Amino acid sequence: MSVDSLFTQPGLYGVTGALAIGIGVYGLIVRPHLVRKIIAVNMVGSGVFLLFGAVADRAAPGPGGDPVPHAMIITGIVVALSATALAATLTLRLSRETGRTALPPEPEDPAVQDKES
Amino acid sequence: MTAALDAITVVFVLAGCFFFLAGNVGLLRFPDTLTRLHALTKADNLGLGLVVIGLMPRMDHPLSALKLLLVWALGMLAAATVGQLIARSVLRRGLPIWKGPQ
Amino acid sequence: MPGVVWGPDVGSGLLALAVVLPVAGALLILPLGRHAERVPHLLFMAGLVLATAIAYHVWIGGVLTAAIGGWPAPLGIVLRADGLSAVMLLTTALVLVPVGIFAAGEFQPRTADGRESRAGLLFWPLMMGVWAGLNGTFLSNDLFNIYVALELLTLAAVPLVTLEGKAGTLAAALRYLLFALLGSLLYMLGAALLYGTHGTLDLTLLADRVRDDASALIAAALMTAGLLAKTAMFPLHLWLPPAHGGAPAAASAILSALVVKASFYLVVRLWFDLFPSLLDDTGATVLGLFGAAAILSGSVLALRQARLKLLVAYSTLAQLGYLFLMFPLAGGGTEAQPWTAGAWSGGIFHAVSHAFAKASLFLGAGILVQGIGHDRIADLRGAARSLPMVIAAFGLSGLSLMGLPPSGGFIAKWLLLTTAMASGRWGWAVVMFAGGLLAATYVFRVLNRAMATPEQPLRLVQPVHQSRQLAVLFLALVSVLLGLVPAIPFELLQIGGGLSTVEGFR
Amino acid sequence: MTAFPLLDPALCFVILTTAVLAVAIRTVFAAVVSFIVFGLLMAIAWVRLGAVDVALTEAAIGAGLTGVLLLSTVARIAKHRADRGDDVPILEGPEPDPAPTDPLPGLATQSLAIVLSAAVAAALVAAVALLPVPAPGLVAEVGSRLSETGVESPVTAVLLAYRGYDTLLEIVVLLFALLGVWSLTADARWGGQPGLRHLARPDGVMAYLGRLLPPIGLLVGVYLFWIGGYRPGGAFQAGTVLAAVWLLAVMAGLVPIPKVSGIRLRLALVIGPAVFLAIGLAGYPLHGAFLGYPPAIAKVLIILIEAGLTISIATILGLLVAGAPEERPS
Repeated sequence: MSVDSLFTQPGLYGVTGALAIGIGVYGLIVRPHLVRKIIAVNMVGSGVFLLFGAVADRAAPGPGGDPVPHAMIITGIVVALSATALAATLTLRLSRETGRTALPPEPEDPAVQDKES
Repeated sequence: MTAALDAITVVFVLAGCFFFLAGNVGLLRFPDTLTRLHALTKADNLGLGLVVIGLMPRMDHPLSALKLLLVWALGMLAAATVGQLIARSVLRRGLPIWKGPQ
Repeated sequence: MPGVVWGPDVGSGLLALAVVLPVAGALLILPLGRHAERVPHLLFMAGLVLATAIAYHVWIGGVLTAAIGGWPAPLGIVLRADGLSAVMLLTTALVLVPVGIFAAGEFQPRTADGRESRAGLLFWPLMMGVWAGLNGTFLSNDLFNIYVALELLTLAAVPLVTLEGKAGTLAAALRYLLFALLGSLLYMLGAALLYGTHGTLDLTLLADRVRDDASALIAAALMTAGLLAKTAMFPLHLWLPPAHGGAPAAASAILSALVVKASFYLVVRLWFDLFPSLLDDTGATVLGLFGAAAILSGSVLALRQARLKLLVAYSTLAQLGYLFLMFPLAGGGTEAQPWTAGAWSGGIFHAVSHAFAKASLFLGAGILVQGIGHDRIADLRGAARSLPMVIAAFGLSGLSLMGLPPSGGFIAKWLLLTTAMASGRWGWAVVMFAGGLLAATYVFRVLNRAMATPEQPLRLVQPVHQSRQLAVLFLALVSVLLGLVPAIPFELLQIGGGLSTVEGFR
Repeated sequence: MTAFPLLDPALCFVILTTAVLAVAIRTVFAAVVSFIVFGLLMAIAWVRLGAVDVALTEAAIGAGLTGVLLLSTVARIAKHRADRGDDVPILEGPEPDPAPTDPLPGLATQSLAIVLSAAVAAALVAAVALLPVPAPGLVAEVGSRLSETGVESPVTAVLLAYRGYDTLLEIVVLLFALLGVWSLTADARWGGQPGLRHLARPDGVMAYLGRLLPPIGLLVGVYLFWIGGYRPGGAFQAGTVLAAVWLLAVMAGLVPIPKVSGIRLRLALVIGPAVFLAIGLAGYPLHGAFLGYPPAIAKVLIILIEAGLTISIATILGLLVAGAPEERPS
């Protein structure tokens, strides 16, 4: 364990990524509005990518870096956008059909389900 | 030679930063949307232009310097258009407009 | 590299085709639009042939590997098929063919007035996407590539839930999507840490390099937590019943039978191949406790459901629980008493037999909805007389859920039980007995109603085509057949499995 | 880097501040704006980490397109609310969070969330500290075989040669996101046009911009696509720019948005993955493996793939922003 490594440039961005993930997880749990939840998931995603980018920078500091993680992060960003688009459209549809912009509380009551079919 | 170019860069970039700062102060302090727009677009366009001029001598190829100019031009175009659209929307919605100090 | 495919190693060349085929299918169906009617069925049949061919090559030649583009690991991505991959591939293909036949009665790309139908068209490329994601996951030997395959799986599976356009399914789909997304991000985070520690994401290379230390533990915990969310394992399970219970029957069958198994499959790969030392740890016990909680709570909730489709969905939660009992049961063995083998084989066998049983149950529930207009368990009287094949299939699949002979579920639970008892861990055995009893209660509750004689004969509101009923029966029969001839799948499963599978069935 | 020792800490601080804002700020609209700022700052962080390719992608897709999607979602939700008569338009009044119907989590959930997120963050910080020195990586391996790929940019070599299979699946993921969005169309509207309205008056500034910018945007897009073989850039960045130009032209009322049932549109959607797949299969006879490129023609093949991808990516991204069909087919 080397605490010193946290104070290098990649270490700093790695920690920033870690904290962004924490903030995102908190927002995902606590915020009911679905657009907020989508933002929170994207925040977690950005944190994951940043942490991965710090890993890439450690392998080859300076311009360039390790291109393998970079390519993966680019793929990850596009995948995150795909998921965001689907989630946003689902949210929109939910708001139009029900007027709600949040998920209902845990759907355990079968009667609720029965009404729907 | 390099020292002179460095001096140009430092002076212009710092000047550009000043206008960015001014624009943001205006955004925070001005009373209504239209005046804020005014502060933001004017100062940012000028700030961006000065930063671009400051960076141009540092490019290793004249073509790259031209690309920087293109960035400025596109930035101004975008700012002008968005400014127009926001201002129009302010008028259309009848949002409050500042009429001078009461 | 040239000549690899056309030479003696035909089997390796086939691996990439298992992903290419469904992707090409989706790309073909989309522009064909309403003219795409027959394409999916041809592809499903081709997929079955392909999966059989891959399994055959694994059977005769052992583990298959193929470096995509000729770039070997760690630079490139390697596809790898061992016995476990081959079994999962075959299971997927064997479930998809009857589900495709069943779905053809419901999803037609062309509407009655000759236009293109939204759900009728989109159902098929979405199925192809699920299929590509599954095959991609089962064959890939690269952790990041698996992440992309899992996302493909999610993005194709979620729209299936809402395909019928019912407002009630929107919230379920969103909850499913959010859980799945967070799950994949946690998984990817673990992968990033592994890359930072070992400089590769290739499973085979990693297996040599991973040490039993704190950084491996953090990576394993993150990846496992993410995959548990995607598998709908207790306590991250609440998204599953509304999503699986609300989707169209054919989609529910695929989601419950196959999609949740992909992330389970990965947990198995990680724990047995990458972090085997974790099996002796408290972590394995925690997974087992989650499994036990899932068995008991899922079964009790299934008992309380008024609708058949939801009962079946909650039963999925319970049955997924058994899968996670294999982790604590596999640990603590010695060379003289290899608990690992029995637990591993039992767990995998359960995943496979549950796939067939659950697909049959969901399709059967779909037929009931079509035939008698609802799936309220209380009003099922006379169903056995009107739709005998469906109720028979329900009974046969029920055997697997309860773990009664002769069924695949019996073999699986018997393996897990004997491992638990042989190693003297009675607690897990008690949970399994209790789960079996509860399953018997909810299965018989449905059968009892369906076999009862109604006051007036039940009239079908809509005729049910013979082929759809046969599809349901076929799946149920496979789940039983697995219990009658378990030796063949077991031998296949053991190929290339390393320490985990030795001494499996015998 | 040493000239401004505080630059990186300051940037990280601002990134985290915008992250907190995006979660904590009062209105949803403001949260979206905070998230966009967060994304742009992330792009700067990527430049600091020497990952210019990622910076371009983050700015264009992570902050730009995601931001547009979220903003239009918030605006359309507000429109639904206004149609129902239970709220005010979005730019003037805050979108309430929670809305009157949305339940807030209890104190127990909130404490759990704090504990959980803090634990995750702490474990990750520890994991970062535990990373080994010297750091392993694949820099040397990527460089040593670069000549066989025919491209000069290492990231492009990874994306389209070494790990081209990832990229193939990625474009398929993007396509399925669009199918998912389309699947949420009401049945009666299937086959119609997506719900992007053009808002421009024919002589307005928007229409003017819509006429002025497309040629420049087209040029930038093609440039980004071409430069990808040598330096940062490539199909995804180019596709994003082209999609933006297309949407601008649509919003300016210059070109109609196509119906989702059109055969030419469908072909544009699948051409990228189809070309990719076809070249991949040709790899069997040409180079003995799926996606194998013979070094002699590797560059041509990669350019072909990128060209197809650029078309499909631009089409898919544009349609993702446009949303599900809302106009009835005529």
